[in-house]
Amino acid sequence: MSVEKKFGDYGGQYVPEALMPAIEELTDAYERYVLNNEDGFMDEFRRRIRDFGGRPTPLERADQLSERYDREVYLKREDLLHGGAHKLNNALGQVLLAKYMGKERIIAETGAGQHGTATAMAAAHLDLPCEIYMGRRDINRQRPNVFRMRLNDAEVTPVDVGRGTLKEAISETMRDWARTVETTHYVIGSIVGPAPFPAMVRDFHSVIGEEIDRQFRERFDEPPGAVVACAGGGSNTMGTFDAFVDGDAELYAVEAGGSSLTVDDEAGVAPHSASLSTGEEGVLHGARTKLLQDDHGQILESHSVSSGLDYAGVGPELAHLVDEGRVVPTNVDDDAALEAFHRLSQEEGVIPALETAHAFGFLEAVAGPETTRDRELPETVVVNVSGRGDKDLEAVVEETDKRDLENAPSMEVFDG
Amino acid sequence: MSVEKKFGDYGGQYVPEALMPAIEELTDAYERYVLNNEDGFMDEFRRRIRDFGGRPTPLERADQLSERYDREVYLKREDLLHGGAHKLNNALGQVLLAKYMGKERIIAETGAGQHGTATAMAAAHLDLPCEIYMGRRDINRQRPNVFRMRLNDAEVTPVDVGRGTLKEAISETMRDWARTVETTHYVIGSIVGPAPFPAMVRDFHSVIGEEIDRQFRERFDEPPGAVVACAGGGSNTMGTFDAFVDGDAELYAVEAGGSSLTVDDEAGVAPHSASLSTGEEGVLHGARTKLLQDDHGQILESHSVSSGLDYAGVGPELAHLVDEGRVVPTNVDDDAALEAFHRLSQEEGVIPALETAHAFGFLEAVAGPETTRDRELPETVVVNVSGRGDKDLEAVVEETDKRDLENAPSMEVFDG
Amino acid sequence: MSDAAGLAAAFEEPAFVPYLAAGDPDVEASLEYVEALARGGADAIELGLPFSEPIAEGPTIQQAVVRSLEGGMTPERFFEFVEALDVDVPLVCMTYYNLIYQYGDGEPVVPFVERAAEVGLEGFVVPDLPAEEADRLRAACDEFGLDLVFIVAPTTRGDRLAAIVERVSGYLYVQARLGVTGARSDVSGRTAESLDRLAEQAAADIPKAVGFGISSGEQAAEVVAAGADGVIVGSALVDIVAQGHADDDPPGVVADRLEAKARELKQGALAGAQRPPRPEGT
Amino acid sequence: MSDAAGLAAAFEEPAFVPYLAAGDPDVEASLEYVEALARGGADAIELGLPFSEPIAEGPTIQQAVVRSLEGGMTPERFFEFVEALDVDVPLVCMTYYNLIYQYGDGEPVVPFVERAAEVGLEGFVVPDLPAEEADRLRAACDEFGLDLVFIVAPTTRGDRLAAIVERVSGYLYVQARLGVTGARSDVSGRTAESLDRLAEQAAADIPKAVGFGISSGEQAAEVVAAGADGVIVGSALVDIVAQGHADDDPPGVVADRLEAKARELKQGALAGAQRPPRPEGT
Ligand SMILES: Cc1ncc(COP(=O)(O)O)c(C=O)c1O
Ligand SMILES: Cc1ncc(COP(=O)(O)O)c(C=O)c1O
Repeated sequence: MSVEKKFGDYGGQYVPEALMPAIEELTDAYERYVLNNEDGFMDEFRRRIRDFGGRPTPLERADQLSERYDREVYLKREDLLHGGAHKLNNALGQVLLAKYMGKERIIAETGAGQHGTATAMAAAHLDLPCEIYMGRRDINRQRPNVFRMRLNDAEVTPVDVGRGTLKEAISETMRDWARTVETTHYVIGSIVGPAPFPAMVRDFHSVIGEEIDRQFRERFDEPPGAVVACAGGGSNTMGTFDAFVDGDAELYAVEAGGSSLTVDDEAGVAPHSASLSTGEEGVLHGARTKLLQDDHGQILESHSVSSGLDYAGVGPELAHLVDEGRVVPTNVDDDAALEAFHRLSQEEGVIPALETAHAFGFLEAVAGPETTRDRELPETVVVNVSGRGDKDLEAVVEETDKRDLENAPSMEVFDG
Repeated sequence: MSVEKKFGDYGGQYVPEALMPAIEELTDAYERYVLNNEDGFMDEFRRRIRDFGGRPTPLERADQLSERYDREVYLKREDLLHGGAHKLNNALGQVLLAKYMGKERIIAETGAGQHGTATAMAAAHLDLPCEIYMGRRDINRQRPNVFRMRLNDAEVTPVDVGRGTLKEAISETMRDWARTVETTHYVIGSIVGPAPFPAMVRDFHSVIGEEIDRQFRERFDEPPGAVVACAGGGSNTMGTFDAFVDGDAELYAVEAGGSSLTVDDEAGVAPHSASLSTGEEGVLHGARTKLLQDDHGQILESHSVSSGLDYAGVGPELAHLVDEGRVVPTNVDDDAALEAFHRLSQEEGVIPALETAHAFGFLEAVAGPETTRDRELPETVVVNVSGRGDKDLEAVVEETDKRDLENAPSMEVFDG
Repeated sequence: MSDAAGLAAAFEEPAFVPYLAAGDPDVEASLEYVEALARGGADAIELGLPFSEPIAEGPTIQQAVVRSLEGGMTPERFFEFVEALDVDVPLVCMTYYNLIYQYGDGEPVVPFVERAAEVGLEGFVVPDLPAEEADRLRAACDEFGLDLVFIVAPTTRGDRLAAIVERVSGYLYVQARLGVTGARSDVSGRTAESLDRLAEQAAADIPKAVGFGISSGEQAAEVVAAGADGVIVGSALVDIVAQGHADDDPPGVVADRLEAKARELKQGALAGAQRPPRPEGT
Repeated sequence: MSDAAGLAAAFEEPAFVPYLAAGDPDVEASLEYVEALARGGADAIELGLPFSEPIAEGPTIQQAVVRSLEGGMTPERFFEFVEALDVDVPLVCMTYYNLIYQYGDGEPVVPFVERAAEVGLEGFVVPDLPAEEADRLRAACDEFGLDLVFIVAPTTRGDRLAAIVERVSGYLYVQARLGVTGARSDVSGRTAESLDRLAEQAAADIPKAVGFGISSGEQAAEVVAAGADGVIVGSALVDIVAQGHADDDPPGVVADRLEAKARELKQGALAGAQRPPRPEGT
């Protein structure tokens, strides 16, 4: 196997020259260890993601949803992975790779803290020092995740520039890397960034789809009709889709439709994060991909009720697969995502991450009792439950409170 | 197999007469469905605890701890079970049993909220209405768990009597049950209460030890030398031990030593929860067992930094096994538990529940660099990681702040 | 069924059996209250020895238990309380099994029963002690000539009922409804059902006192008309104590209210006996 | 290596190449500041066209970018800014690839280069465009006669260096240290190392300007003495703009400070050329 640097015209390596040697070194390590299992790297990775991470995760029939949507709905339970999201697949893979490469230090950016906590856990597990960059604003919004990173002995470095969110944290991490590339590995948190990150991150996550394929065939003797995953950067998405790209399953990538799809060009603000469905080609954070940008090419501020989807770019491979017509991009707005969050929690006893809830919002939109779309979904559908919702409880309660949702539980119990 | 109602002199059914018919009905159902797999009950339970719960959970070698303690230390990762603790094994088993029994409603008590959230998840999953009793004080201390129960569509009913904690919630749930036994099943949260609960709850959890036995033998071709678990009521404890009781492995039950083992008889307060190591025989919540009580037989208020261990009683089977010399009771104080919490988080990348941390505190005490005990632990040790620490983050930060612990990370990052 | 006859004698006419937690809200007032009930016509009195985990009680009695414990009540003080009482009706100790079990040294249970006999108690009700676990206590009661009352629930049938009937003495405490103690304004249809069921059992010749939720003379009358040999009233009386305590009323005033309430209930019980018997099977 | 000669001409004597973000903190002041640098002795000027994600910049220039964007800077206004400037040294546009790529209609990249040529810019530095991705921009630059400057990092070696040298024109931007832009008080030992390495390559005959962290005349002198053909200074100048903005100083005063600083740096560069060459291999 050789390293994929581009996906059609997307991808590439648009980074400062100072990073290029590190990226070449990484490309080489990726090829040797990941693609060719040199020194048994992949064996060790598979062992650790099993014993430390908890793989395989189950494929569960969703009884109530199957009834509601009158088709077989299955849940891929990545929410049960250690740390509570698919993120660990990649974080553990990259930290282990850094160790094989002889790196002495790990850095990563984080927005909501999911990738940061996964990286901190992996670094603690593999005994490497770790520093996580996180916007000041995010730090104050995501206390529990900051606690978790600190408890795993990771430094958490506040980023005070700009709005103090993910975009700034990514830029700051790249700056650290530009300074320290020789001893440090930068663990990127999705299938974004310069090659070889998009392909490598996908490869660490592709175990998701491989398991689905095996688990589904054990029951049905054929692959699922449709596979659905939410998409921010797109790592859970490609991890879920990869095993099916060469087959016939319909692949749906569900983005955050936010509060509206209408961009405020003047303010530089997109009230959504649907770069795959509405964005245009451009270059961001090291790769050519689909972006939310204004007419001049400045990156728009994206928005979503779910911070893990709140990103103006998307993985170049997904952009390519959308152009090819292989992946169907779609999106679900904040309200529908919250309703889907409550539905899954109440009907299946699985409290999903808000990111994940978008995937279920799509199901409701195309197959629910009040569907407005005339897409006919196949008889069997697998939805990736990319993470659990524990991190989102306060946000969900707050956002639910602001709205008049059909199925919101009251939180009156606290009033006494 | 027949139903175990007593364990030596312990156990029995000390409950109001109004509950006895329900308890007899339950005993019958336990025997038919659980012990004799009638209607394929156990097959369905095993399938659901696999697909919904995420079994089997891994048995992981703890690399850094193995080095620190100079022996093979393995972690049984119950923290990866859906909901974040072993609790679901029992909650799912009992809710499913209630369904087989034709019950229409589920009730349960909860202290810290772990059993309540597990029960709420299971009830949502199996589509049964559910009401959870919880002390007012606990409700206000455990917001996230209350959110989770409400999100799973469980009613959460505040208990305002007394101190508003677990003890009062148990009594209140028994009162509800006394009123509604005909249609309602009471899901007790540990191996306590009247027969058949202690045996039945153990049976639902015994999959923990069965998996350990199989997983350990796959590596070593023999059973572990010692098995360690924390003990509150003792459900994770007996779930872990059950497969080993008839063998030679040393079995250590680690209780909460709290701030001191000295009881304040005047105030009716035990500053610990070590009923197995220090309690005396008596009758509480339906069973004869070891208790924390004053000279008159009044139950003491127990204390522990970990709310899940904070209970004045303990499972009758454990009391019996301790009297028989088969299980070694021991305890670890709040400080040592907190230090163990930080150690596991930092060295293994696993943030344990505070309850679980006690089990690791024992390891440090008997095998750590500054061990003060002269017990010689066997060469191979399995510790049950009964739950994850996400629920404890705020408490740990607060309790750590009050103390001068050796290995506490600073939380300064918030100060900016 | 034991042959101890002490308590059964209280049921010669339709009986009124009140309950109060001993020492609620303090020992002195509580003595006065119990004596007021006797004056009001009680045929026997159930005295609660408070346990820290009263799982069979509703909120009213729970709070009484808390007040009494906070006032320093202990088993020994309870016995002294009984000794200090100036009443001439039989007294029953209502408590939970752990207190009986832990009392004194030597063979468990026996010291408690011995001391109870010494202070003149006539029997026990132990809500968390099912018949199956009661042999030790039954034996001690026999040894010291005390009665052991059991509660029969609306759901108690067949073998269970037989086990109870076999061990009971004094009277059967017939629980009027499912649930826990607490005053309610209606009397459950299940009472009649239970009494019918009991009538069919060997239990025919032991007095049956109905309790749980009775709070008025009218209810007492209904219950007796339905075939009960007496009524047990707890929460409705404890409510009076609680209210007086909350309002800081002088104990004498509260005692008068209790006496008046006792009179109403006793009259109700007597009046019930005059009503036509229920038609079969309702 | 392209044969466009425009920028290379600026390095006839040890050159001083300042950087400012165009439009920082507003267009009018910024015009004045750039002209002040020219007066102070700049041999060429790098003008930043701000991009919203300046991943190669340190905090100083990041903040400048934010100020300029908040002032409404756009690519078109940037070109107008260049047209409005009254300076006679060559101007280089420093920006990120996405802005070049998105500009105008039709074949990407070409419209931007064409317009740049039209307003008189002499070349580009694009920090996120590695040589491997640069062919399209290189071709457009050739078409319109502009230079394309590449950055060489301390870590750039072998094939990568060859790929850069093959495509560069104007000058090589030699990055003095790892990391991002920002003024520092020492000059890295790596500068000398890099210059040696470059000297060994085919890069011998293209001017080498050293940047990243230079903030004083003395540093400029050291760098030139170490073999550089010029110095690039950004953050130290942007600091002056930022300070003036924060203190609300009149633009004229700030412009004077910039001119003075420029003079110091230019003098340093010239002085460096007088120093004895470094001993081999240090
Ligand atoms: C649970 C969960 N799902 C999805 C995402 C989105 O990331 P990606 O699109 O890379 O899977 C995140 C990011 O934080 C996440 O936490
Ligand atoms: C994680 C965890 N471990 C242990 C316990 C103690 O319960 P048990 O002793 O029944 O296992 C609890 C109770 O809440 C718990 O949440």
